[in-house]
Amino acid sequence: MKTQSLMLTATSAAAMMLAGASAHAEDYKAVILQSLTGGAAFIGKNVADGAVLAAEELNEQGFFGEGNKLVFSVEDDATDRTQTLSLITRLAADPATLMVMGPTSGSVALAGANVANEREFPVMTTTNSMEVLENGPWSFIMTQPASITMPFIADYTAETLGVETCAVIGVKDNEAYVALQRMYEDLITEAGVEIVSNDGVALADSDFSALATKVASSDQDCVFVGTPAAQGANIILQLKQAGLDPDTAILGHNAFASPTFIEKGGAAVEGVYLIGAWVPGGDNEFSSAFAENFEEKMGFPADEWNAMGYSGMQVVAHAIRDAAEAGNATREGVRDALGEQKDVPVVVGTHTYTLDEERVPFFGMKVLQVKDGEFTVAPE
Amino acid sequence: MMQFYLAYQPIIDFFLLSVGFGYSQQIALRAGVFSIATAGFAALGSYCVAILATKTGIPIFLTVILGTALAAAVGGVLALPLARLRGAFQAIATLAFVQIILSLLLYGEGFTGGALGIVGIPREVNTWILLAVVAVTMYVLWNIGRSGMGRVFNALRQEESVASSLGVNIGKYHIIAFILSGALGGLFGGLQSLYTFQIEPHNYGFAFIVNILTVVILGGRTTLLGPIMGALIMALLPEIARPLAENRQAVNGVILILVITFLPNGVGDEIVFWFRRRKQARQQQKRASEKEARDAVSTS
Amino acid sequence: MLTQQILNGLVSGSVYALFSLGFTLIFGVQKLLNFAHGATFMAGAFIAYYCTISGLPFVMAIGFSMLATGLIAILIDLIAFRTLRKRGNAEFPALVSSIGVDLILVSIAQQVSNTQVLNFPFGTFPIQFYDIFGLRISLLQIVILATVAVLVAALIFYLKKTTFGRQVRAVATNERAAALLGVNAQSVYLQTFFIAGALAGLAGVLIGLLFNSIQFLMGEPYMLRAFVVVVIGGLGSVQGAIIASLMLGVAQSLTVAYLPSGLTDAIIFGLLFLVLLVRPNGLFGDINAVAGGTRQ
Amino acid sequence: MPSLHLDNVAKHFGGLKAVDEVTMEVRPGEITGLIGPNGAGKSTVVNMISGVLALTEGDITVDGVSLATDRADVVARKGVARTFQNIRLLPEATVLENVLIGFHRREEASILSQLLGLPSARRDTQRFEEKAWDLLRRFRMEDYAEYEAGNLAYGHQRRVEMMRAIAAEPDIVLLDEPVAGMNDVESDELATIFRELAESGMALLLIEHNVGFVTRLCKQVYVLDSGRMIASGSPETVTSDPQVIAAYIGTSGH
Repeated sequence: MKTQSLMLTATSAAAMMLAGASAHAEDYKAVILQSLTGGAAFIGKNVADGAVLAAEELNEQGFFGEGNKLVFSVEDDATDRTQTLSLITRLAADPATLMVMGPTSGSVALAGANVANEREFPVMTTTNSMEVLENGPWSFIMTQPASITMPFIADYTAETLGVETCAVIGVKDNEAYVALQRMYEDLITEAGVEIVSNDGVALADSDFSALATKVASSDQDCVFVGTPAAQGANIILQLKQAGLDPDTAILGHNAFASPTFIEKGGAAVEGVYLIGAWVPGGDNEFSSAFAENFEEKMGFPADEWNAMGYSGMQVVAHAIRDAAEAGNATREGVRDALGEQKDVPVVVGTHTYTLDEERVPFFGMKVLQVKDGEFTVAPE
Repeated sequence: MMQFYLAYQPIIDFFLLSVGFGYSQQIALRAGVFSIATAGFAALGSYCVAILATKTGIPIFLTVILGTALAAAVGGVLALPLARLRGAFQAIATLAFVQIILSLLLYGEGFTGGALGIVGIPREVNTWILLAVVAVTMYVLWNIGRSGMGRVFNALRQEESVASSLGVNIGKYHIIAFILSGALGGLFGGLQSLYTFQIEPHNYGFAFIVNILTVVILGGRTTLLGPIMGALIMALLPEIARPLAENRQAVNGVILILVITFLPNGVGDEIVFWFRRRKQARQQQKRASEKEARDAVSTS
Repeated sequence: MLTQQILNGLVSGSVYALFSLGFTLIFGVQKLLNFAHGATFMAGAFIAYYCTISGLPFVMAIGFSMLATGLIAILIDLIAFRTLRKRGNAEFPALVSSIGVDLILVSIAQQVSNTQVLNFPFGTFPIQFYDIFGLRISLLQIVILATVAVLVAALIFYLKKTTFGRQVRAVATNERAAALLGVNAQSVYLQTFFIAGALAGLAGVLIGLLFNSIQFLMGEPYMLRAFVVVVIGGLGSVQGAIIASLMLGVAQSLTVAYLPSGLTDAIIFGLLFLVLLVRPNGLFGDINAVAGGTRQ
Repeated sequence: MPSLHLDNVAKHFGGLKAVDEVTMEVRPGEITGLIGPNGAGKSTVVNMISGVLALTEGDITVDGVSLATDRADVVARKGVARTFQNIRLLPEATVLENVLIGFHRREEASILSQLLGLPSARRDTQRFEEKAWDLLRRFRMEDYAEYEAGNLAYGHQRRVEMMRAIAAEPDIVLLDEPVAGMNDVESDELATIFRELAESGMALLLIEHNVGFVTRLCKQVYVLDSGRMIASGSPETVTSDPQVIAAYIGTSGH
């Protein structure tokens, strides 16, 4: 297997050093706490799946040194804030647990961050909300905030495609999507694009006939659809069925970077532009190997969130190992190590993951386009 | 003990908040009002407190009072159109009320933060404050139970025509019930937002309605012990049944069906009724033996 | 665009009608709100989807799905309503237990689908568009309008002209009197639940097909819409439900098209409040929901 | 003490004249009887007086003050109490609680003092409880005070209804078939209580299917048949009226 041979070479030196440092086998305990059920399950479940695969692989490769391993368990907060609070409080009360990878996003992430800071317990939340960082030194975010990701697609809209008018369709009842959409609107307005209409749908909606007719019968150069993949594909399908001018550029953000998008949208999503940290199928040796291993294990191809979970676990593992190597495998040690991670090899973006001084993650984005039913890197 | 409190403190707090919302739901049902508006009241109270606490310098305790007053007032106004409705129509209309509140919260972005909600609410509430507020609430509800108002509520629930034949102005007491339900919903909604740092409309959706309804159905619709037992079971269940994590919703559903079918009064009410019956039996026994003694004296 | 939007609204509204008819039928006969109706609708879409992807011809998948949702509805009656009905005064308890059933069905669907949004494979139904008088209408929309029209007509005929219809109306008016006349109320209940379930199942399939989306939560918005429909139309009134469904469909299309989006729900539920204020029994309702000391 | 007047009262349901052109008077200190065969419209009359049904025509007054358009609770607060033909108790409440609710319109404590449990609210409850026990003893129901009303025997349930109706000392009491289903001993006991109530100055309207019971108690009897008043006067006059005899024989084939 490609991954493992690669990882072994990458880590064997470190592993040997570690073996010398620690005389006896160590267990490092961490918990993957995500929303496996409830409203954010479409993120949390996928992140957890990716993270579990990464943790298993790393243990198999002896990443933490001879005999050492990461002991991890997966917990579900059901996207319920009270359950998040109670789970993190309880996990914090167990001194052996070094950190939590999670919770997922939105109110559960913020609530989790708050308890974590109160109890001085490191958490790596999946969200990209800066408020989690502002909450205190113990809470981290795993995904890049909108201020880093959205310029990629906004610049592409305004400069590369050169559009002048745009219709925006977003989700009105999910804070993460609203934040991305707002950022996009601000950026393109700044770049001189006029927003001609702005509509919000609910996550549970599927009847877009009225909306599609409205947008299709008005005049604009581009339509931005800021929704989850399956829903976005469906909106685009209904837009096309309502007779949207085929020359109109359709754009979306990184939520579209999922095999689901192409599967649900079929021919209708041909030519759609999007940004993705994850190029499905992988775009270098490490990420292709991940794609292969993931599909083999799970039976379906990895999507953006699977890849994020996998990458996030790489960062977590590096931090824990760094802390252990520094002889400080404590919560404080892990927290400090987490904040200092630089150029960790990951399967997303430009393949390295770095946290800056403000602990904001950066790993890059790619503008993609659907071509012949596949994601390809969009023409510059 | 301290260790236990630290590990389980959020569960205890969650339990206390549920008890509060449970009483808001219960007071309506107790007066025969088929309302599920508690979610809407809670949303009003929590948003009022959150907005005032983050955007103005008003003292925190005052924001809670204002939130409570707002929800109570809205409850009173809501009662006016609902006074003419009964049963299923009341349930649907209150559900519509909750939907309207939620969509306005989503829509009024500049003011409510839309789907993002409001963040950075100061955390001013702890277990002891919650405990104190629940205790005061229980004292007031206890007074209601022993006063004419409680008797009227019982009458309205069981047989409305009897109440009106005795001079009870049904509309007036429905308004009182809605105001009380609104006040309690708003009060605990406000406390909740001072507890969780962040609120969003989603917190007061269908899941909230179902949870609070479950608390009251499971616990009982008439006694003070009802919501306490209901909230206790609801708080402990996810802890006990964590292995069933993915089935939690289904477990909730099964509980609702089983309890309403086989224990229609709820766990808490049944316990209270059992003690009450036992007391009655004792008193009757006592009276019977006294009578026997009297008879024995008079015949001798 | 206005006529196109009205057409969109009528198509959506006709599916609401299919959904709401079963709901209002159950209320008309039993005076109980079946909150699990939305989950039955969702189950219809799910069953047809899994039948289709396992190779069953689509028409058979629809038939099988309607049969299955009819049986699910009967099961709902047996589990959630039967015992409570016997005890009497079941209005509130039945609502609660049907919420319980709803939670269970949704939870099963969530696990079966792994929270993913599903859709019928491309080509399940031919995508064909016609331009008539400047209106863009798809073959699927035409088929849906026709199906709903035929089914509604058949249902009205069934209720008004057949023995079963008379029995249903007898039980709806007075169960005890109906029993004295030799009507088996139990069998009427089972039949109405079956019809209601099958209609909801079909509505689920059609919605899943029309909007390319099947997911475990799809019943919830339709359930809320059904409340609006049956209240405006009058709980228990078949004609009222149909008219109110079409009105709702059109009103919704028009609010999306011409008013600030995001307010649609507030407007629709606000409308419901207004109707209740003016006519507590709904626009076409004849049931006596009003009480409370006023002279009659 | 006020008296109750019905002046040319009518109730039509669509084309059906359930009650038509009924004029009668219920005087204080007396028991007035209203009899008639099943379906004669007796309960319709009670429901119109007590504010459940709207009048099609006519007027109902207490001492010249009309209550024809008042809601049921307003009628009750004006001093008109009633019992129900098909017994309506609070089934989950005890007998004592059922009687206590009868004192509703004598409540003095404000809502706020009830919420806060102030002394005035407690005094109300205390006062009512004492009076309720007096009533229980008078109706020989004190042993059943703690029973759930829904579990009582039929005759006892009737007594609870009556205690509840007279608890707040109304001026006028409408008794809708109070002795239906009781044996002779029980109805005699009640008859004594009715006489005492009348002697204390109340105006009692006794609605009965059973002619014998009414003629024994009442000074003035009205007879309804098919919604119309066919006779009125002393028990002797009424029972010898050929129209009344015909109505009873014609309709009661049992």
